[in-house]
Amino acid sequence: MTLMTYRDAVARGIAQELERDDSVVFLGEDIGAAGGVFKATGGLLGKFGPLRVADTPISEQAILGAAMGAAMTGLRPIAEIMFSDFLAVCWDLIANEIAKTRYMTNGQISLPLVIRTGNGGGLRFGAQHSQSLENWAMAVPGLKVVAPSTPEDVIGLLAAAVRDPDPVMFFEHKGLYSMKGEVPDGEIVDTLGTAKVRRRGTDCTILALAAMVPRALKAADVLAAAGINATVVDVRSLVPLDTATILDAVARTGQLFTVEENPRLCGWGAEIVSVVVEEIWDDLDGAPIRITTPHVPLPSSDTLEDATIPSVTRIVDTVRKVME
Amino acid sequence: MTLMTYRDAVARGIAQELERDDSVVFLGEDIGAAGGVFKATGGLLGKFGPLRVADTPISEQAILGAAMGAAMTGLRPIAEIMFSDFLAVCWDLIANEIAKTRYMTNGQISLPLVIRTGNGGGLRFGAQHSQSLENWAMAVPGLKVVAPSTPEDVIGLLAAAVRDPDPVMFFEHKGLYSMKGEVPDGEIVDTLGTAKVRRRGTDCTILALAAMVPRALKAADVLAAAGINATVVDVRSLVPLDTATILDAVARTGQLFTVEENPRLCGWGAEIVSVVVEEIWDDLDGAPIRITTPHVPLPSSDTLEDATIPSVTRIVDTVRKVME
Amino acid sequence: MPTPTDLGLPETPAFRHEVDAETELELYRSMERLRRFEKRAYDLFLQSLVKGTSHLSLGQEAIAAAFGASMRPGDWTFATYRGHAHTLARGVEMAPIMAELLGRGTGLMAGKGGSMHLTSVEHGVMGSYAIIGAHLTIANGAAWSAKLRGTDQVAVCFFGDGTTNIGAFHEALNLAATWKLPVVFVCENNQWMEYTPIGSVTAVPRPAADRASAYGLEPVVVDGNDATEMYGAAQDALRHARSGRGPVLMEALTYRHGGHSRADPAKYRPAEEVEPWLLRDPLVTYRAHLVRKGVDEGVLKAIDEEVLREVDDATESAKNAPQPDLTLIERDVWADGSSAWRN
Amino acid sequence: MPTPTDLGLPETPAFRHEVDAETELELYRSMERLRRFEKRAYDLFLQSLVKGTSHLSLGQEAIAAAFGASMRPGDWTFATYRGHAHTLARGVEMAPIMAELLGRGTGLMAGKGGSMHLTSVEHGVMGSYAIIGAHLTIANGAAWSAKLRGTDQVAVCFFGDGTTNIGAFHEALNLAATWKLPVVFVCENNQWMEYTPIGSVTAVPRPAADRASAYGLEPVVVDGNDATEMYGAAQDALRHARSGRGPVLMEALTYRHGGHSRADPAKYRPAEEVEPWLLRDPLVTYRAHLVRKGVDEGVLKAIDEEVLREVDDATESAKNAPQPDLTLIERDVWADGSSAWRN
Ligand SMILES: Cc1ncc(C[n+]2csc(CCOP(=O)(O)OP(=O)(O)O)c2C)c(N)n1
Ligand SMILES: Cc1ncc(C[n+]2csc(CCOP(=O)(O)OP(=O)(O)O)c2C)c(N)n1
Ligand SMILES: [Mg+2]
Ligand SMILES: [Mg+2]
Repeated sequence: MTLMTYRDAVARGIAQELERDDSVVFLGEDIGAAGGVFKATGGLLGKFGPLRVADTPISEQAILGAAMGAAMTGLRPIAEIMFSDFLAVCWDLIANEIAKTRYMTNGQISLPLVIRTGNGGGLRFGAQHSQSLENWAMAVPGLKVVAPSTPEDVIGLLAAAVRDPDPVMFFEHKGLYSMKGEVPDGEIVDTLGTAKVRRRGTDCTILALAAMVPRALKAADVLAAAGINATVVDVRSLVPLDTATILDAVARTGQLFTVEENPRLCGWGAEIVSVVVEEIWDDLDGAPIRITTPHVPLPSSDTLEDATIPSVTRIVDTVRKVME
Repeated sequence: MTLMTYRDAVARGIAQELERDDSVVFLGEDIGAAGGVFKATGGLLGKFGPLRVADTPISEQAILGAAMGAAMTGLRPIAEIMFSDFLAVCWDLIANEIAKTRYMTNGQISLPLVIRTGNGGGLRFGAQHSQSLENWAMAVPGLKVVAPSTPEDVIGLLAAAVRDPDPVMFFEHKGLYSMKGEVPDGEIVDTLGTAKVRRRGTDCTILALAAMVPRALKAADVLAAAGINATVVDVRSLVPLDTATILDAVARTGQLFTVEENPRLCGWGAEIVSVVVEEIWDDLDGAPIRITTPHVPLPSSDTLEDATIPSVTRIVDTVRKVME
Repeated sequence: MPTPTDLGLPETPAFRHEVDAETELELYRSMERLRRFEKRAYDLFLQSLVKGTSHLSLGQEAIAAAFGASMRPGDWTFATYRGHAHTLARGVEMAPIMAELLGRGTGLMAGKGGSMHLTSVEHGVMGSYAIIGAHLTIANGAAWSAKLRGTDQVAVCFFGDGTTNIGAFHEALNLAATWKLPVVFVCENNQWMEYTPIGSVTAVPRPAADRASAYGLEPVVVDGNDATEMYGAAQDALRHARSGRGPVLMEALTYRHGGHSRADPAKYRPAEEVEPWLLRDPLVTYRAHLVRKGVDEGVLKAIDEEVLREVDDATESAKNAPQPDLTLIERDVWADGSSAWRN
Repeated sequence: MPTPTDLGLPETPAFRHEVDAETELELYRSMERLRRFEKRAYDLFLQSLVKGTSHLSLGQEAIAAAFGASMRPGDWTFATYRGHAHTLARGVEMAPIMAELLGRGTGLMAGKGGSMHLTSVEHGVMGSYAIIGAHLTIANGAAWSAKLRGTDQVAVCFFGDGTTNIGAFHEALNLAATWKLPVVFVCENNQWMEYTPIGSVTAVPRPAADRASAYGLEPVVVDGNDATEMYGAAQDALRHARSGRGPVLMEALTYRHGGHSRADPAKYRPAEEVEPWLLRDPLVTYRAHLVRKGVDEGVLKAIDEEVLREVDDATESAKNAPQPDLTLIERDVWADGSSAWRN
């Protein structure tokens, strides 16, 4: 076991895969010589050289096009889009090309590639550098979507993503980069499409993703002190969605809360609520409740931002109000 | 009253606004001399001249940037993005710039502009020219989102959109362009943020949008013959969402169905289901059920496409199975 | 017959390589295949047998044929929605293409892609892309992979004049030049972006060639209606890219005989513009050229007949082909063959 | 002192207009304001009072100052995340800018935008944009509106060398040139795209000027560290755009004194590169120039002191300003002041 940051886990995860498989390559802006704007890719250029760790111009479409063309001709690229907000400048490549090509070609073309990106708020970067955009990807058929909440999951899910034969959108949370966690030594490989129950409780189930997971866990501790015992599920993977684990957890407690960093409309929580009510209506004790960022762009000031994204207090208060 | 196509209603709606207000301008690819690829903008160039009806290069980012910059300096642009699928190439302008600028500038900048686009499937155009992408827009705070289902609504909602002080995404359905309907003479101005009850029934409520509205209405006729009386609500506006009309309709019947042309995950139906269960849980007789395109890109062959998008038969069968 | 200069073509041919007799006939056959296939596709569109849409390369055949005849088996083609020609020119059979246009189960992609997305990985046709610009960046990726894997494969990417004005064009060219990728960008300047003359929306007269210097590249302008010239240009470009000297940006001047897509009669184009170009029909002029050079007309006729038979057979087989199996709808989103988004 | 040629600057100054004494002092004061303000902002960042991020123009001040002194009240500025300088140079007071950096309620946007989105419509600062490329297209829109409304306003759009490689750059330049829009595109070539030298990711040596011909424009290269030269260039460019002759694409060569953002020490840049540029500090050299021309040092000192007082006052006022009201969170998504997505 080693204690390491989420940030260092990214570099270790990428290194693990570059080491293992010669066909893995890594490209993006400032990722090589500079070690990445979040310092999450340091040392890789030195170790693997400029052919396999390639600094690019500010050309997000060209980056993803390069990844896609390489993936269909024998490589397994990992592309970095620095901030997830910039997915918007290359969304055509993602939503129209990468996601649809296997289907449109009746399976002739495989695209084993990973798009890593820094997602989420909390760093006072303002509305254009703080969005939680995993739902954009979830809404597009043909993309797998992952968002790890711990350093160990970063490595394991990244390895799974690189080894997966399909395109995977890998949302790293910027607010978690400096978070530390214990990580087993040696190779780590996890499984896509699996949620994790982080805490078991009998009274209600809280679903959370990425930076909302530690908040949900803290909230659960507070709630426990107030006599409310919550199950907390780390959703981890939006596509494929581990409905088995989710439905089981919700059915056991009868009450569902989602904690979503995204602005409300069309968040992953909405989708899960619609699945839950369709499939386990009779197991529900009451209406599923969503805790989300209000449907606004994110303000930049620290005071405002903290009051916008779901906080431990907001989670606790919402759950108590419903459960009591 | 005049019987006119949805296609002709577009041209009439744009002409009505260009005529009324000198600050309204219209730009896009092939919209002028050619009258638009869908022949929905014929005659406008001749009537209003090349300064107010501007043909552009294939530069969707430049088109929307021009619209945005013009909107903040005194004009009221209508921009056409030919197929909604191409929103992906200019998504940054929409999601990051147009949607967020008023908020980020604390209200200093207003963006009265409309982005019209041809949306939806059924024309055998394949996965890159057939998507129903209204949910992409719905998920972004700062965008109003409209999708008319009749020629009269095209004119009225387009007028409302042009006169609105905020950015409006206007989704025209390609499959409806040749559909005819009665349209009142003279100026038509509708209200954004309003749904319309197209049919009243007592047994269940079907929510539908754009091309799914006529299908839902046909399904309701079939269901009526089988003794199931459905209310059909034409959602029309996703943002603002007319929750008053929707919740009222669902509460009266106790059973909700959504008919969504989009692939399943994170569709507008999911959002509405989550609102409905949160707010009128006790009025529900059973789980809300979503009828959507499966979560796949659209195939191009007629046989395949017809079996992918929700059909009258699929709506009827689903409703009957639940209601009987 | 209009002179090249009348049409704004380069004054002196720059790519007159010797073409051997066998290749000449191959070029002729290829153009004939493209022409006959697409004329049939147009008829079938008018009969509502071809569904959706279709974009023909009638008049532009010399470009696809020249590259088809010049590329090696491992090389990659990246085409657009106007991709029948480029797909056929790499040797893909007509029957599965025709079946795809008709949306049948025997189609090249079993009816899942349609006319705008023809793909045959087996033949190096790595897809036809229907959203302007993206595939230039994707072609780069294949070229990058060739470079990293140390093969001498070349990616050839076809696109139109209108495409030079979209952002992805710029990003792709800059990256290709900076990374010295083995990719050939072929701009088929047919003078029109759908229904709008390219000159009215472009800041320079030569939409591709006048941008070459922005990427440190040489401008290359070719008479795209002259198969001999195009063949020479294709040879040179492929050699350049294959030898590690980086990308080529070629502008081939040509003209669409018909409309942009579907049944578009292209009435918006002035007759004075259309007629001289029709006179420089690449197939007619190449045939005349071969005859002038002494090729037996009987040989050419035999080719014509073979091609016609191929088109007829493809038509028959497509018409009689079954509709695609409905289970295909939920197949092949993922590499495991499924479309499951949940467990 | 390195010569211009040492730094790759144009050999002969091309924009040496006569600058009157008043303007000289205005330019000096403006540069001094930019410099002192940003040095303070940096200190406050290190003290964690400035939150989030901040991108300084230290070393690049002559460019913003020259345009600030040359633009008319109705003209529009479009800036980037590196936009403190351009906002100040249009005459916006320091206090609300500083308060915005500190996230306070008295901030220029009440804390809702932050350092990267400074906007003061009142002063013609139509926004600072933090995603590379977009604002070039938006500046076009303002220029288009001036043209349609028949005013003689000009839009000036600032951006960096790295920005020339993104698609939106290309689309914006082509449209501006085709439509002959009154817009001035100012590329501040500070040699670095964040942490990557621009030359390593760009196909041409001059990322902007070497692309001008791709849009039928004249290449314009300016010594961006020479305020006199920059002022002349700004005058010429604005005159050109205002007179209906279409856009200008200007490349101003300069250098970032500090890191890309936040506390970046910019250790990745070789000392041989940094040092000569530091010697050509635009503020220091301009001061020396004025003194050489006979301007009384006392006058300059008085300006320095006034500016320092302005910075101190702004700092105090920002530090003492209240946090923004939490009700702002759900305000002003819409023009009616609300954020309601439902009734
Ligand atoms: C991003 C995008 N914008 C617009 C279109 C619609 N469209 C399809 S073809 C075309 C014209 C393309 O012109 P050109 O590049 O010259 O190619 P040609 O069709 O002449 O071969 C347009 C505008 C598209 N497919 N993608
Ligand atoms: C689309 C996009 N990609 C990447 C970034 C991250 N980013 C911010 S500044 C920057 C470098 C910009 O370089 P340049 O244009 O030279 O401007 P400078 O910062 O040097 O002023 C990058 C890559 C971004 N903001 N937007
Ligand atoms: Mg063309
Ligand atoms: Mg720079």
